[in-house]
Amino acid sequence: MDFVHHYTEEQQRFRQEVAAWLDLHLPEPVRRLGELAELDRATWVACKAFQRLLGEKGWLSPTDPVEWGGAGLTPDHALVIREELSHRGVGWLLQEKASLVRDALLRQGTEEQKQRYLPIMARGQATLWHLLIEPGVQVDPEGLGVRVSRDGDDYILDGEDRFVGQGLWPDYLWTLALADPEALPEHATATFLVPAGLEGLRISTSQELVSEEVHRVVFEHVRVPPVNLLGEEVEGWSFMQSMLTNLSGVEYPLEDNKDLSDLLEWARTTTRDGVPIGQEPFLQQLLMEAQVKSHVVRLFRIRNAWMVANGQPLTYELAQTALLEKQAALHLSLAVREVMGLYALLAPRDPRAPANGRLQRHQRLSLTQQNPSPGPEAQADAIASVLRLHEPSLQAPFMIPTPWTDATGAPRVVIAGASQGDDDAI
Amino acid sequence: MDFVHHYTEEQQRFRQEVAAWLDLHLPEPVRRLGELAELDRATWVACKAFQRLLGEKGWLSPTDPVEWGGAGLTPDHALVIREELSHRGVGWLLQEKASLVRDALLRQGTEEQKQRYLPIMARGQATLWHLLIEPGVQVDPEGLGVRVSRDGDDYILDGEDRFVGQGLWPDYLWTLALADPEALPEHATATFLVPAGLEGLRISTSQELVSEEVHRVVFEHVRVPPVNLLGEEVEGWSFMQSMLTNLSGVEYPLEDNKDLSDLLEWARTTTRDGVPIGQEPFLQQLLMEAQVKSHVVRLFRIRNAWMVANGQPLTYELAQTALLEKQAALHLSLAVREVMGLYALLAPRDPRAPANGRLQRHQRLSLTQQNPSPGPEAQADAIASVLRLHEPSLQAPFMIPTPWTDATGAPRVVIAGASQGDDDAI
Amino acid sequence: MDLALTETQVMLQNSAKEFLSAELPKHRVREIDDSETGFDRELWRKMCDLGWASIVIPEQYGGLGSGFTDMAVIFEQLGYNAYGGPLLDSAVLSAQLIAEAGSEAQKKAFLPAIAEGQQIFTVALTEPEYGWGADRVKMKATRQGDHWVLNGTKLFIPWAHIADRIIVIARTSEGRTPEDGITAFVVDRTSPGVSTRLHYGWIGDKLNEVNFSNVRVPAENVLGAVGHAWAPVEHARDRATAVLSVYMAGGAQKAYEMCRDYSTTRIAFGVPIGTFQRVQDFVIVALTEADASKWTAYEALWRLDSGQKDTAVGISMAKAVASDGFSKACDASHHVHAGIGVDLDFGLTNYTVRARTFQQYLGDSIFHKARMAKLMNL
Amino acid sequence: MDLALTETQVMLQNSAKEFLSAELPKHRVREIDDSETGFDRELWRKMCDLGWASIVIPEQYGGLGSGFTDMAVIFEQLGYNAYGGPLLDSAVLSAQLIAEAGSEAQKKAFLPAIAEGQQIFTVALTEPEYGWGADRVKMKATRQGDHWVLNGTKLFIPWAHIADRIIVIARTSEGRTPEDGITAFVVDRTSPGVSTRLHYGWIGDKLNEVNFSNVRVPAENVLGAVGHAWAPVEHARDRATAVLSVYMAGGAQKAYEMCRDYSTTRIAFGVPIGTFQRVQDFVIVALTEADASKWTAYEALWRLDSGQKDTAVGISMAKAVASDGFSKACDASHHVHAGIGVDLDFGLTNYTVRARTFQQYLGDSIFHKARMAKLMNL
Repeated sequence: MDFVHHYTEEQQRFRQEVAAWLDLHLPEPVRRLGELAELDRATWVACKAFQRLLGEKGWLSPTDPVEWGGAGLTPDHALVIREELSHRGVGWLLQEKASLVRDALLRQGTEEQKQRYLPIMARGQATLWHLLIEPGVQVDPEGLGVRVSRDGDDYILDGEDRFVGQGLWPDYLWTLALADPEALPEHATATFLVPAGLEGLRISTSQELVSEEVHRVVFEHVRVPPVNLLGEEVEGWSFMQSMLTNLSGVEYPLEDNKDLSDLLEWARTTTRDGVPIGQEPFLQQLLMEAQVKSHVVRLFRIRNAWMVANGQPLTYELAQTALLEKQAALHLSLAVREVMGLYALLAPRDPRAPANGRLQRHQRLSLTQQNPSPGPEAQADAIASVLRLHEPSLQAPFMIPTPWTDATGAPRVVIAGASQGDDDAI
Repeated sequence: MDFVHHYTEEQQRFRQEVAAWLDLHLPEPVRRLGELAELDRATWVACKAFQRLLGEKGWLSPTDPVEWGGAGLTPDHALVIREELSHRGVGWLLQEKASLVRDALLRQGTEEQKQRYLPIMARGQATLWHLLIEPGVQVDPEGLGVRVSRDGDDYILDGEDRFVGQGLWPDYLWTLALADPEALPEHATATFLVPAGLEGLRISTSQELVSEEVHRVVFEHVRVPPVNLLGEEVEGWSFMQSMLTNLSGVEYPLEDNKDLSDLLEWARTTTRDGVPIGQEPFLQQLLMEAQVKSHVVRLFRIRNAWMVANGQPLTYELAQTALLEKQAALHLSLAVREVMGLYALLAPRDPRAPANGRLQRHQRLSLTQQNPSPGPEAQADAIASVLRLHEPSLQAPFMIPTPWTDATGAPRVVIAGASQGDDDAI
Repeated sequence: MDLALTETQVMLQNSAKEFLSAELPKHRVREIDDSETGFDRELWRKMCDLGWASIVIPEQYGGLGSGFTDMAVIFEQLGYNAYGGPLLDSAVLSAQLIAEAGSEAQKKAFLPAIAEGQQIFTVALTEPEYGWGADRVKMKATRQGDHWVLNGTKLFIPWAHIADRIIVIARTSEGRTPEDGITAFVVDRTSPGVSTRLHYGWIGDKLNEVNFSNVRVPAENVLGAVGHAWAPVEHARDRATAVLSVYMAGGAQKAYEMCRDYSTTRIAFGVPIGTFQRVQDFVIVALTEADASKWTAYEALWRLDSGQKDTAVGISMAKAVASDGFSKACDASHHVHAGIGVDLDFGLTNYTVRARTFQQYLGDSIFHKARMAKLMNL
Repeated sequence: MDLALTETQVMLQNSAKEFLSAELPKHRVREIDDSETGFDRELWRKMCDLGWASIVIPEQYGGLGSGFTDMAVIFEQLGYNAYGGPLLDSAVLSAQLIAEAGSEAQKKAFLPAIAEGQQIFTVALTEPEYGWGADRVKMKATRQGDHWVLNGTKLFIPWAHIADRIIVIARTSEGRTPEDGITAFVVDRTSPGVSTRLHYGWIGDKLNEVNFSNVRVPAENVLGAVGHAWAPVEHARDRATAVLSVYMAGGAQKAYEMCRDYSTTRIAFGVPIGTFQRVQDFVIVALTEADASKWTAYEALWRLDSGQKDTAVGISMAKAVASDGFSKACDASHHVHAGIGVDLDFGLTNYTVRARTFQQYLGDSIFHKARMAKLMNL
């Protein structure tokens, strides 16, 4: 066994190249950006400009073919890029969630769509927000906020839902829209890549506990031309599944848990009557429990990435990791309060705030990171389903199944009144 | 508010009378009995003899009318008797679970059955074991081990199930028996009070983690005369519900948690380098958490008993208390191990065993006390059901419902092919 | 044995319910929280007109001289509505400290004003070396003629920015134990050298950093005997802690009710989400934490009001339960509510932020469990 | 990055699986556990014939000189089958202590015998003032001419009743730190003055009280330098702890598999109980505890075998995870199994009793977390 990644000399040279380039090009305001919540327009403009620079190098999609805007590099090179950006606190600029949409487009988009979207996405010319859906979690179609109807050749979108993405305003919104609420759940859901400049789109200002990356978007009779439909009209679920079961995002974890290391450092350096708080036996146990949980999450992620890299089929692993991560976040949130007392709640603006108020942000983030769709611990559902606890006969490993994939992981698509795909599998 | 019980002067005099009587009559071997597992035949004979003495005073069923063998006393007097026996560590001699059967008989038995069973039970002349079923928990009829068929006037019982009761051999077994496994769950279940001397009865010796009060009883073609059927043939569920929803057993809690106070005392008196273990900050927090949980259980029991005593309808309270009690037992079990280390596992026979090995017994008991029927945390089901979390419209408080009671708490009985009782309620 | 509220208590409860449901809908709570001071003087006036500030103040000083259970009945409703303002700090904590340690003249001067809500008091105990024990009081006061001079910093002091007076707990001498040598001073907030600054953060009460720079306090403003303030501080803190625990139980109850109701109305996969056992389990956690907080707190109050032994251990247990329980109930409620629960308009976060804050205020679960252990001779 | 077992390790794993499924069905485990000594010499012989006792012993002393990960692959299967016997204490803990601290003569005398299973060794560390740190070693050894004389009591010593030799950790002088002045002695179990007594209880390993009454030990039986045994003891204990953690992960895995399988086969209310989310949640807990135990343990072993920094912190983390995790996995499995789980014939309790015992053995989660904190400069 070997729990560390070894780089070739060539890759180590590449790392130096990336580091040197970043030292030269990473703009100061982006470098200094602590919390996305503090993003102002000027900084956001600088971020986008820098993303475009990254895109020009092909480093936003390093393993993609050059023809689609990628850099045609190996996964190890991609890892180097991720690491160097992350070390500088700007790993988020890689827009990794948006890359899932890009991959799905690559696999399921029309030639015209690939031509239209892939290069601009790869080159950082398009900021994409996507519908807030958790990987591996069963989605209730009735819970979808956006409805679609047809008007001539165009589609009309109405409704409201929550989207995840960076910045103040996106270039595109990736969304699922329900065509027929009366139909069976799996029916007639379409996927769109909606240009965010269309009339009738409104980003509402409902405030949330941590609002920096989640946005409420209202669609008021938004007219969307057919070219923005991805795949076929009824392939919404299929496209989504293709995204959610995409394993290219399952990569080796990089940074340590920054919140936890902030807390440990605070406990090392803050004293009561000269004794570091971290030496108080009860708090010490709490801190080490947090350390253990964080490390187990890290090991699970290493395991997952290693399995993917070695072509081993994943069954329950991703959902297990996500579930544990959420539980660990809530535990850490409690540990922060118990160790720091009221200091835990101080924001960056407060001169007394420890660790620049990051741990206060964690207090809120640990709650928003819990399952965003109703039905708590939806990951647990996914694990139970893949373990087939309710089905005595089957034990074969397979991709994360939902009602919309069959046991082989292939999407199940059924259209009202017609039969398509493997009907027996339903 | 007032969280203590106040006694009248007359009741305090009665307490002295009970105490004096117990000092005179409680036999030495019974007094010394630490664990029921150590019960030998001689001690068991002494126990039964003492139970008969209690019965002669009417103190086994103090609030029952004198004609049925009771003493016609007030509930406060009954509480005094319970307290005095419990202080002497022999509260279990009151056979309180068996009294539920007696109460059900009183309400649903035929005149002949009352005449036959009530006096001998009240007088301590009959040791009763009953089918292991938890109050407030949904019972799966298919899970019942004993089946009944008809042979002439007699009933034939076959099968195997787990029974709870004291001693080495019972006088009577109270059981449910399923008449027709093919019928709907609620159908055709009968209740019997089976004399344990009948041919074909075998108490099997399967060993359990704590085997002292749970017994596996095998019925091999046991022929039971009709007089041992309680109620009507199909009233099994109804009789059981009548027992399970009987609130006369909901009484004020008496003793403190003996296992916990043993542990606290050990932590006070055991030192490491001269410092009591209970002063180690982490262990101290664990101990106090156990103390808190134990006290909350106690307060919940006080609340429940007070509600019953004041005619307030119980809804979720009993199940909540039982659930918390189980969780507290598992937590205490962990606290015992973390505080005592390997000492926690030493049995009474080991000269190094702390607290006479009682805490080692608690290690095992905390596991056997978890839900004995499949489907963990069945109390949680009962709470969710009574809170009607799945039914948006109803919020009225009512008795613990199961599929076999309606919202008023009245039993629902349906016989295959015939209609009886409130059919609409199903 | 009697777990029922008295007739008076039921009356207080009903009047509080009525008043608060009219005056404090959830959007008002957020408005007040988001306002510059977090304080609504008109609402404060109305609460005081209902007599809420006077309940546990002795009759001879303009109060009702009622028990703490009466006060708690009001606070349970305040907690249920996620707002208390400076009522706890002024009318319970400060008033009890004055009643216990103050001279007759001080009681006459301060208590009626507190009882009527004309003056708002708060207590400044915690410092940069944060903690709730006597050993955490480091700030010095030194005698200069007939004055004392205070220098130092207090952190996390509730409502100091709108308080009329601050009772400052400071060290006037080093004793053999941390409890020795602690003195309480009544300080005008407007005294030269006193400055307050609101803390920024995710805080469910208005807390301040208060700085004292050569603040001169007349000797007659010392509460009780110089160097011996800790015992009355601890008594007053115990009383406030018992009342706060009920407030937190009220908040936990609301967090429970919100998730119970949501679980029966939110439909997913065609059924109310309360159908799912995982959702049920979170609702049950919230319910049980709320009940545990309520009954431990009321038992503690009964001990207090009826002069039982073990009052302090009961109070510490109540706060330990409420500190853990209110937060857990909110966590569970968030689990059930998922995305909607973190929307600030929805209302649940009004409770969560208070659960996080009051988990700490007047001592967290760790502090109170350690105190229980000491009181139980562990 | 490579999480795969080597070919050799896969071979070891397969051979262990095959051997143990043939030799150690659950009723055999109970039979052996319930036997007078809890030791089956024939089984021991077979295990040693497979070379299991020789894996981590250096080649020049009759061992295979393989890595601890190889050993762990066997122990994972032993844990899965709920039986290890004295293999850990003799072939890992004692052998490592001898290899680290022993003289050439001692290594030659003892290690080949251990590697072949001809002699069984155990280490006697813990005492009535129970604990796993150097500060808990109080038993005295005093020098008399060319002998040492041992007096005192050791508690909870595994397999001392059937061991040939006991390595006794005793104090020969008081040093500035608890670690100073500790010495290790190789003592024949049959020496005059040595008596062993099996502990009674719910114990998943055979533990003994060992009494030493004027036991004379020749000076050449001291392992390493007098007064400086603690460092090698700690190193040997670390190695044994890493291997034990994998054993516990194997047990947790079996506890998980039992409840997973039971949940798919036990029917209640007409459906497999695995249909119920509450049952699912317990299965998931068991699975995750088993996985966490496994990966932290294998990472620790990799650190050990590849000479990484932070080996000790990794081992302590692995044991902290396994100590909590094996017990939690068993608890969860009991929840799913309900009544049948506590039937001693069913087999689950074979794991539970070991989870409880090994939770403590070589240090519990609290001990190892405190050690982690120290190693992480907290």
